Amino acid sequence: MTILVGAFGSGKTEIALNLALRMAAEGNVSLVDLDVVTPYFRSRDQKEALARHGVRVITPEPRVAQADLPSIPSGMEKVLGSEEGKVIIDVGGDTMGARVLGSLRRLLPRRHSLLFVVNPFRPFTATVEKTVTELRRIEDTVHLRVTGLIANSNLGPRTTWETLLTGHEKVLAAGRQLKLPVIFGTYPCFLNGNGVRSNLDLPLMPLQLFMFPP
Amino acid sequence: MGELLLMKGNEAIGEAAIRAGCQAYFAYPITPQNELGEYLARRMPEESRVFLQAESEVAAINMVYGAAGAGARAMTSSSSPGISLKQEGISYIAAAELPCVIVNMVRGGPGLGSIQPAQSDYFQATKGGGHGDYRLIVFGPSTIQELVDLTGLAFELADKYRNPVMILGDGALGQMMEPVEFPAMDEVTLPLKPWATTGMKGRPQNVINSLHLDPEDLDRHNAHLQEKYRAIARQEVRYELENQDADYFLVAYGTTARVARNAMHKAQGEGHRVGLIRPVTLWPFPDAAFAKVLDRARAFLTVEMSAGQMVEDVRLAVNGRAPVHFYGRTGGVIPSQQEIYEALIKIIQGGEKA
Amino acid sequence: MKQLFGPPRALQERPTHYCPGCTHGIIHRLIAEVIDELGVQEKTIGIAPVGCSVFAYDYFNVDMQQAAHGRAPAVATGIKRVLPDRVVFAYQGDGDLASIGAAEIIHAASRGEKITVIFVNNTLYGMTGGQMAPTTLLTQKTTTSPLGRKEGQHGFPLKITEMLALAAGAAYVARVSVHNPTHIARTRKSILEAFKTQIAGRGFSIVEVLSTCPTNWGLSPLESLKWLEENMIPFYPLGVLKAPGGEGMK
Amino acid sequence: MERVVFDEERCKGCELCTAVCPQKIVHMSDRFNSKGYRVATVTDQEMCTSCTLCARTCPDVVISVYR
Repeated sequence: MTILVGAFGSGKTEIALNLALRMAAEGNVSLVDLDVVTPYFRSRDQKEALARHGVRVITPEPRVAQADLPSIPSGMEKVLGSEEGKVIIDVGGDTMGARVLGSLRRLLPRRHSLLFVVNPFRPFTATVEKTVTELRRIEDTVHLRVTGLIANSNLGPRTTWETLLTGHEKVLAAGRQLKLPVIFGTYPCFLNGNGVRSNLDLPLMPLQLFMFPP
Repeated sequence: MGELLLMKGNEAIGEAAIRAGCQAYFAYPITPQNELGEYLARRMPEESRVFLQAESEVAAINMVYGAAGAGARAMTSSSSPGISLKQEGISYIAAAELPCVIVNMVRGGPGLGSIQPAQSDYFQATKGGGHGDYRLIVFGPSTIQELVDLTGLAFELADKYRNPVMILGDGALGQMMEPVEFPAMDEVTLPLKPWATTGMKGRPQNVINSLHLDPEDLDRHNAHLQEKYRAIARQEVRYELENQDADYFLVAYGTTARVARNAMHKAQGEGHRVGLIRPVTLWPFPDAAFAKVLDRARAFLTVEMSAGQMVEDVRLAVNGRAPVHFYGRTGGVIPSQQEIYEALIKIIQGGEKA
Repeated sequence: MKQLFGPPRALQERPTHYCPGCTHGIIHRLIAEVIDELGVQEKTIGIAPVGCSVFAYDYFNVDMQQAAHGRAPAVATGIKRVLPDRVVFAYQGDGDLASIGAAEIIHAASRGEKITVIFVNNTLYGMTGGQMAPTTLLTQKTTTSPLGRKEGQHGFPLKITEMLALAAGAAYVARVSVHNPTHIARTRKSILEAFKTQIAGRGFSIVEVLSTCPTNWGLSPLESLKWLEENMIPFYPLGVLKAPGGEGMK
Repeated sequence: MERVVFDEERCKGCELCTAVCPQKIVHMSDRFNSKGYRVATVTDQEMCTSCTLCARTCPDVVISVYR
C-alpha cells in the first residue's frame, strides 16, 4: 500500500495516477481518492480513463463527487484491509487534506509506505527548512511517520531539465536532513528523457500529465 | 523580480496582495476560493499584518470598510453567493470612496449553483450589483501571472482613484497552478491618506460617510463620482488584441480566453483569418479595441461561461457595424476548444445568423 | 469665577437634530465628557449607525465613520485591527444592534474585540417612525404593533445585553439609564469604565443605555422619563452585568 | 453674578432641567428663541448652589455652571 501526502499542489494526484497505471500493467490495483479538500483537479475526474486501463478508482458516490463536501468513499475498511492487489491512496494536500488519513489510520495495514511528495517550487516547500516543517506538520496530523520522499520538482509548462535537477537536489538535501530516502524523482513527459544529464543518485520516473489548466 | 514559484491562482493572489502592501484581509469560507484565506491565514501573521475570519461575508466587507477608512490597504475575497452578500458594503465603500480590493472567484449560479467555474457574475461586477450609481474597476485576468500583476495594480488603482477594485476570476483560475514571479517584498511605497480616520491629532475631524440627505448635495456627490469614473474610463482601459488584421474576432476574457485562443490557433491553422480581443479591464470596457478593428471585421463571436453577459457590452462597442454572435456554457462547464472552433466555423461559413 | 460645568471639547458646537427632550443628547455629551477625561480625543474614532443617531459624526468632534445598518461592530473591528492603539467606539440603537446587526454584535463580543459599544435602547425604531423593535415591550404599541406587542404574534422582547454578557470575549457589560441625574452620573461612570476596559486591552465592552423617544412614544419629555422608569427598568434591570476582575455589581 | 448660564439659542424647551433643580429655581421663561422654542431660565441666580444637575440633565448642552 502506497499513501501519498504532501503540501497543496505538490503533485500527489498526478503521481498517484501514474503509479496506478504502471502497477495496473502488473496486476490488480486500486486508487483511492481521499482528497476531501480540493474542489477541482482530483483523481475522480480521471475515473473513466483509468478504468479503461484496469485501475479501480474508489471515489465518493457520484451524487457528492462534484460537491465540496468532505465525503469519504464508502467501504474504506474493506479496501484498506484487503490483501489482494495494490492500493494507492491519494490524500488531499496539507494538514487539512491529511486529517482524513488520521481519522482512518486504524484501518491501515501495518506495512505501508507513507510518501511525502515535494515540489520545491511550491511556496511552503521552497526550502529544506520549510519542507521539514511541512512534513512534520503533516506527520503530526496523521499520527503516522513518513517513510520516504518523492521529488516532484517542476514549474509546470516552464519546467526545464535545469530547473528540475536544481529542485531534485533540494529534495535530496531535505531527505538527508530528515534521514529519509528519496524513493524517486519525476520528470514531465514533455521533457525528452534522452536529454537528461543527471548526476543525481536518484531514479527518475517520467510523468504522463492528466491535469491541464484550461 | 524574484524567482519562479509554482502557484495556485488563489495562493498567488494572496502572496501578490502581501507584496502590494495589503495590511488587512478579511475572510469568510466559500468554495472555490478557500485557498486564498488559508494561504493568508499563514502568511499575514508572518508579516505582522491583519488576518481575520469574519462571521459572514456581510461582516467581512464592512470590516474592509472600517480598515480602508482607517487608511489601510484592505482586501476581502469570496465566490459568487458570498459576493452577493457583500453588495451592501460594496455600495457603501464606493459611495464613501474608500480604496479596497475585492476578489470574486466565480462559481456556477444562480442560487447555490455549483462549485465549478463560471463567468455569470459579469453583470453584477460591471453594472453595479449593489444599489446606486457606482462603478468598480473590474479586472478579468486569464493567467496566474496576470492575477499576480493585476492584484498589485488593483491596490495601486484603488488608492489612486479612492475606488473599490474587483478581481473577477473564476474557480478554475483559482485552482490551477502556473509558474509565477512576484515583485519583491519592499517594492511598494504606500501613499499618504490625509482623509483617513486615524484620530484627529494635529488636524480637524475626518469623516467617512455616504449619507447626503440634501438632494442637491447628493447630486453634486454623484456628479463628482461620475467625473471620476470618466477619468478611469479614459486612463485605465486594458486589453489584448491579437491579430488585428483578422476578418473574424473571438471575444473572451479570463479562463475562457485561454480556450478561445486555442480555438483561434486551430482556425488559423486552417487558413482562417481570426483574431482575439481579450478585455483585461471588464470595467472600463475596452471599446477602443473594437474601434481598431471595426473597419474590416466581418463578425465577432463572444464566448463566455455564462448565458451571455459580456456580449451586451460587445454589442454596444460594435454598435451594429458587424454581427455579434455568442457561444456560452453555464453551470460550471468550460467551453472546449472544439466547441468554440465549431461555433466560429459556422459563422465564417455563414451558417448562423447574427 | 470658575466654570464647574460646560460643553465638552469632544462635542461639536453644532446643535443636534434630536427632538426636544430626546436623551440621545445626554448620552452624546457623556461620551464626549469621557473622551475629554481620558484625554483621547486625538486618537478616538467613532462609528455612527443607521438610526436617529445617523448624524453622530456631525456632533462628536473626533474622527468618525458612518456605517451601514447593523454593521458598526464589523466596521469598528476593521478600524481597531489596523489601528490597535486607537480608541474605537460604536454608537448603535436597538433596531440597529439587536435586530439587523445581531450577528455582528455577538461576534464582535465573542472575539473580544477591543472596542466599546454604546447601545441606546428606546424600545423602537425612532428614525423610520416608531416601528416595533426587538426590544419593544409586551403590550407596547408601535406603528407595526398597533394593538400592542403580543408574544404569540410578535415574539418576546430581546435582552441582548444579557446574551452578550455570556460571551467569553466580553469584558465589561452594563445596563444603565438616563432618566434622572443619579442615573446620568452612573451612566457616565459606566461609559468611563467601558472605555478604560478597551484602553487596558481587556476585551469587548458595551454599555446599554435605556433611553426615551418622546415623539414616537407620544409623551412629553418629562412623561417619557417616568415611562422609562416605570416600564423599561422592570423588564431591563440596571446594573453591571460583567466587569474585568469580577462579575457584576448591582 | 450668574451661576447658571443658558445658551438660549440651543434650548429646545424640553423642560427636563426644570424637574431636577433641588432649589426649584429653573423654570420656563416666556421668551422664545429664534427657532421658536420657549427657553428655560433661572431668575433667582443667588439661590443657585452650582450643583450642576440641570446642566447634566440637559440633552442639548444649553447650560454652563459657575461658582
